[in-house]
Amino acid sequence: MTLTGDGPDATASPLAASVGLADADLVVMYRLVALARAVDERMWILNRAGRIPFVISGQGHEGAQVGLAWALRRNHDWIAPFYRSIATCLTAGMTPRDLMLAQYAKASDSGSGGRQMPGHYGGPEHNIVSVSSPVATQILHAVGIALAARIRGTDQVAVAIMGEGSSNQGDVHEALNFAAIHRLPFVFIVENNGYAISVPAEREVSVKDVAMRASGYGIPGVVVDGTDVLACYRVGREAVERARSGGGPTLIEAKVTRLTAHSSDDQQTKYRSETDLAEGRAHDPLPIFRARLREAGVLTDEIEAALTVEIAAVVEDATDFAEAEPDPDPFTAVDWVYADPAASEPPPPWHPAGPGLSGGPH
Amino acid sequence: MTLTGDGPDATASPLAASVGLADADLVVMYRLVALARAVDERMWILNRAGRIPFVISGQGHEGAQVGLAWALRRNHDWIAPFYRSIATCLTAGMTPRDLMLAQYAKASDSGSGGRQMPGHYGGPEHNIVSVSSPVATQILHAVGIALAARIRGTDQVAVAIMGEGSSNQGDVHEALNFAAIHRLPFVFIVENNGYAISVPAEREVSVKDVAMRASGYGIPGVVVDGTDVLACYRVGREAVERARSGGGPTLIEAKVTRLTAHSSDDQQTKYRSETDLAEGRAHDPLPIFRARLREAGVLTDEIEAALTVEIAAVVEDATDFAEAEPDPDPFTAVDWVYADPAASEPPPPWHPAGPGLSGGPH
Amino acid sequence: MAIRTFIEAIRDGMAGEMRRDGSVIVLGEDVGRKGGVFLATDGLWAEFGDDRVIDTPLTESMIIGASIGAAMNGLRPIAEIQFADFIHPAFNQLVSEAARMRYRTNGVVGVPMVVRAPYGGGVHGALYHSQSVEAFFTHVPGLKVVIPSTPYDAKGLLRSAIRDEDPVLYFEHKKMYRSVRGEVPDVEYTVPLGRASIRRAGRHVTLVAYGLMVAYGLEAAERVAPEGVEVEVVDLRTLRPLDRETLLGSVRKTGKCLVAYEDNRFGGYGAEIAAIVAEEAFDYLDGPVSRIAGPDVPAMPYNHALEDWFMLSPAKIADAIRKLAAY
Amino acid sequence: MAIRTFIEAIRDGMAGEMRRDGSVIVLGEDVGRKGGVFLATDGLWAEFGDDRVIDTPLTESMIIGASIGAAMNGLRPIAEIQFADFIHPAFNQLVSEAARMRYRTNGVVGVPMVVRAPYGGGVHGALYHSQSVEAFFTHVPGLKVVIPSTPYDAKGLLRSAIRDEDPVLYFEHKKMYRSVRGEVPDVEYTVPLGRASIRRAGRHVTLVAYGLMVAYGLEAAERVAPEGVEVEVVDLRTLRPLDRETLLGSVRKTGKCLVAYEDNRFGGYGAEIAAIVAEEAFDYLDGPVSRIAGPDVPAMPYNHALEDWFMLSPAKIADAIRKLAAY
Ligand SMILES: Cc1ncc(C[n+]2csc(CCOP(=O)(O)OP(=O)(O)O)c2C)c(N)n1
Ligand SMILES: Cc1ncc(C[n+]2csc(CCOP(=O)(O)OP(=O)(O)O)c2C)c(N)n1
Ligand SMILES: [Mg+2]
Ligand SMILES: [Mg+2]
Repeated sequence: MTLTGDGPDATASPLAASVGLADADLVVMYRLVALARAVDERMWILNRAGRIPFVISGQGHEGAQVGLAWALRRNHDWIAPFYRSIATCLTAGMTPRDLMLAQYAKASDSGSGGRQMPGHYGGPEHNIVSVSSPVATQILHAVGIALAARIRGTDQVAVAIMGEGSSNQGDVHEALNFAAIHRLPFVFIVENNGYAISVPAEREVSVKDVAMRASGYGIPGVVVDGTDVLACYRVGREAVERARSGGGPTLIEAKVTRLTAHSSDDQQTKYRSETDLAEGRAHDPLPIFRARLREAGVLTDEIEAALTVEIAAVVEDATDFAEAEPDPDPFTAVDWVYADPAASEPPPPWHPAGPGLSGGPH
Repeated sequence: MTLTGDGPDATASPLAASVGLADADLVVMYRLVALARAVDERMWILNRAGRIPFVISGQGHEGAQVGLAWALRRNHDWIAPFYRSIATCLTAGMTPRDLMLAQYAKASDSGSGGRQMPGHYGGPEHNIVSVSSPVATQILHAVGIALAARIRGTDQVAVAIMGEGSSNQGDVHEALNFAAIHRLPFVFIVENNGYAISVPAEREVSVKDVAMRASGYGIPGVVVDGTDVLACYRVGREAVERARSGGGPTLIEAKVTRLTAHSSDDQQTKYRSETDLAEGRAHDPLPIFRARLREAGVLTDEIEAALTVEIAAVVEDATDFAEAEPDPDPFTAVDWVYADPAASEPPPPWHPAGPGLSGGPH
Repeated sequence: MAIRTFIEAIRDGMAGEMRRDGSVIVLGEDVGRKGGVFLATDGLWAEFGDDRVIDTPLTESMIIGASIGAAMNGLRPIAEIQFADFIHPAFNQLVSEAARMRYRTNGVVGVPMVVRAPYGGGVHGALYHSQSVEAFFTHVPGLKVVIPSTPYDAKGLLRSAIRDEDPVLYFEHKKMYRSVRGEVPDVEYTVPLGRASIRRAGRHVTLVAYGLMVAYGLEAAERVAPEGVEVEVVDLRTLRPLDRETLLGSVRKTGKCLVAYEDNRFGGYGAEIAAIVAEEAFDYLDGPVSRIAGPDVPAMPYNHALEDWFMLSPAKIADAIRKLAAY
Repeated sequence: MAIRTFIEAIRDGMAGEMRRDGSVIVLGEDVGRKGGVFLATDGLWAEFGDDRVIDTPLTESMIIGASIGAAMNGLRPIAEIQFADFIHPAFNQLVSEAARMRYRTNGVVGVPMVVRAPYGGGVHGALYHSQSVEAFFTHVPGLKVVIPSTPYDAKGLLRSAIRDEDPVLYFEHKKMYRSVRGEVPDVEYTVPLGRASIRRAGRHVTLVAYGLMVAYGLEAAERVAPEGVEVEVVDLRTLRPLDRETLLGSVRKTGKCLVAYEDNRFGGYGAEIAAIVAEEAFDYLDGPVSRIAGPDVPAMPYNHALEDWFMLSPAKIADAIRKLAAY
């Protein structure tokens, strides 16, 4: 996903050069982190204002998400993300408008047409697999995608992403075993934020690092600091290259922090101490990445000012746009049970029986 | 389960002493291996003779089974075995008659009253959990048993046993994670015979040793040679002691060989080479254990002769006994859907409606 | 008598049984310090401690499988599945193991355990937090299935379920947790499994329902009453074992039967009720056994317009009653 | 026209589609070198190689989950579940994922895949190798369910299932694999999904069946024919989508309907058929919609005496026909 090339974009500070990128890449990456945060914060405001009934957030995860996703080939490689993957989805090509349409569940939401809950993104045109709620199922989809990529020779890599709590599900074991046996072009990313809702890591994962489980499958396991965006990129790139070149899967664990409650339905002060929360805030990737880029001279006052304005405008635009879009027509709810509308059962009695309205797309 | 005590039974050769047992223990252990084999061979004969429609066998696994189970407290600790656990069940207290009743599925089969398929043993009075067919489910039962033991303070250890193929099921991941978090008194035994029916280990387990997976849960993982009965005992004892004393679970992988086809429905020559089969036969635990005990002077011509006669008689007795027992009354098939017969649905029309015959135990 | 919400009654039922019987434990995701995502177990961890209120990892098959084992070794686990939609990873443990343990041991080994799970829609839960899953389990001999419709029953049925010797799935409509209140005695009482309750007597149409649909059905009955249609509302309460007598007795009286359920219509639990009535009350029927149920789309969509379309309502049920009454 | 066994027809169907379409793959336990425990895939590995015939680890959720992923990325997987009883670990992937992918993406992403599994009893398979599991899946919108009853249909329906754009569960009664033979054209043909077939015409009673029960039903029809009872046997072939027209057309003609299924009666697939008939053919009914089905015990016990008790038979079905005909 690198922008590196000829021309002015190719300028590379020592920091950028250390990971083989140009300064311009770093600015785009920073923008993605900041943009994801801004979209996310707006979601909470909209929730509090009663505009959207539910928010689930990526705040604290964005650095890892941008760094890791930067290693992928956009619209070519596959991503099976989870409900915190806002920055991942933006990096992979979704726009704030896409995200806000999903948040508002409007008819033009390209992921699900307003059928899915907020946070359940999907971007078919970017090879982003539609998120479902039962956790961890997506790892098997990604493995199957990788299998098809290998059989069909498409040179694609498939990535699955989830939290550390979800990584204890049986599907993860079955997926890693199969992917490792067949050395599939697959990368498993665990964003470890130390909690599964209220349950702290020591009560939900039996080891300190989920990455310790990799060796049990005969694949490399790497722990990376999720506040270090460039370290995430480096680790992601290695894994993606290994996958693409036939070296098999990698398990990457990014240590991140959950800056918000689990979701808008949760009250995290009930189970997290003030110290714990403060510790979390100290690991906010946004200010850390920002400081790093400023230190390296990549981020200047000028660039920052421009980004701030641009991001505010983009978020505003996305919100206004999504807000103004129409809700889905309720009678479209019968559509797409099957590809063939005739395969559907008859609609319920309260459904109009006009042409195109019973049991199929219209 | 040791017999060690005062009197003549306490005599210990250097071999026996090396594992803290008496010679008499070793003879009993040898008898169990040989008895399991003899019962097993009889099962195949009965199958070929058309007396029992199905056999699934423990041949090649018996050494590991006896050695490992010898470390348990009989009728106190719990075992959740699998369909090859003939020697395990004998060691834990079941008799050849019990096994043959199960094989013939007779009414007096104490495990299931003839309801279960051959090989699906159960011995409630010995804390042997009834075997079901879907593999690996029993690991969670054993973990739950261990949890109850810990909460109730019963000082019991729970063991789950399965093949290496089954160890890839999701339930195994979830079980080990939970058992490790709570340091439950639990031991997981994998009898690795290199095949899941026709699929060789390298296509079904992504690592050479299943024991390599233990570290991913923060528990010890041990590989032991399943032909070395006393090594199995030593490893089992350590794990059981660790479990009982609060040290948490252990994963033990015993390398064994499958001397027969997967079951009487399988033809293993279709997928195993003659070399592979010969290699398997070279790892038969029975002659290996026998030679070891003879070398150590524990097994003498006299003892062997006596055992041969006794075992032949016991197998004969078990077969005759089971063969002569009655089949279950078909109308008992409605019993025990629930503890309360009134909770059952009405029986089908072909079921007699007399008292005691509709929907409940009689 | 105190007025309690539906969820308070459930919580009281658990707490009461835990006080009465030291072998009762609670386990599930977030059931401890947080008290459950709906707060059904709020306060239990503080009262009963780590050993009896266990925050599990996010692994449903483990929650059910370990409960089976614990039940075999002397405990009476109450397993919470955070949302009924997430019971599916535990399907094998429930269907192959919990349901068959007594049968496969010829009566010797039982599995006394309760699985609680919030089900149902109309709460902006979307495709994966709205599902009705009862039909998957009412089909399985060896399992019992309870769905209460009042706080009184919620507590009394839960206590019976906990004391039962067999696995009981206990589904709670999440929309009722705080919106439904009712009188709940402070004394210890139980409501037996396997007995339906006639919530409203009527001569013209029998409406069979459970869970939230009982309230909707009663409201629908109110709506059609001024039109001269007298509806008898049968609240099944226990879906398995089914109280055939009450069901058939009512239909034999009214001659008309409408089954209302929120789940997808095709192959839903109401199909069995309709089939039983059609076969066993045939001679009494003055109209077709009818069903009003959730549409046959894979799950409840999120957007409120779509969700409203999916959900049954008193108005939709009233329409179905009118149609049947007019037959 | 060649005479083929049921299992040969299935094998031919797979091989034919694999030759026609390079995106069709087969995966499952022992499907490769061994050719499957029933030999349904025998020879495929030799012809199509490691990439297209994959021996998987013993992990059903993975088999289904990876098939979903592979289907999303351009393949058409045929997943074999070794016994239908072992599909339960994959329940979540089937119900939450395969069935809902198209719906949750508003039509954009489909999952064209087939899940084959041997089901049914009467083969000494005991509690865990005899199960009928169709009711769990026919209830799930988004899934299609096929159960063939003849070699001709087995091949033709399988080809249609493989070409279908949505997930199709294809259940094969294992007792029929070698005992049933029939004519199967060598030319390429398909049998469309969603169309029932009238296997025998009759005026007095409609017998609705699928899978092995079609053969038993035809035999039962033979038995009662000399008594003057003319039975019309409707073979559903596809359980979902259901061919309502053929079903209701027959019942409207005969006025009597008996549904036969091997699965446990309570909440089985036949309940839905009975409910539909009871509601939609009410005015035509001359007798109660009746069901003859497996007993409501958790599973088929092993001992032959118990198994015989459990299994339906032509004689048991004939008795049920007589009872209904005499109504
Ligand atoms: C199978 C399943 N069980 C339960 C839930 C409810 N649930 C949603 S998110 C979550 C916690 C996830 O924790 P983790 O995987 O660590 O991700 P995080 O939310 O911390 O990023 C739970 C229990 C679910 N979505 N799916
Ligand atoms: C869930 C499930 N899937 C498939 C099967 C069919 N099956 C029975 S045994 C077996 C192979 C088991 O291999 P392994 O665990 O290595 O044990 P082994 O038989 O080699 O001792 C299979 C696939 C089953 N019993 N359960
Ligand atoms: Mg987490
Ligand atoms: Mg093996």
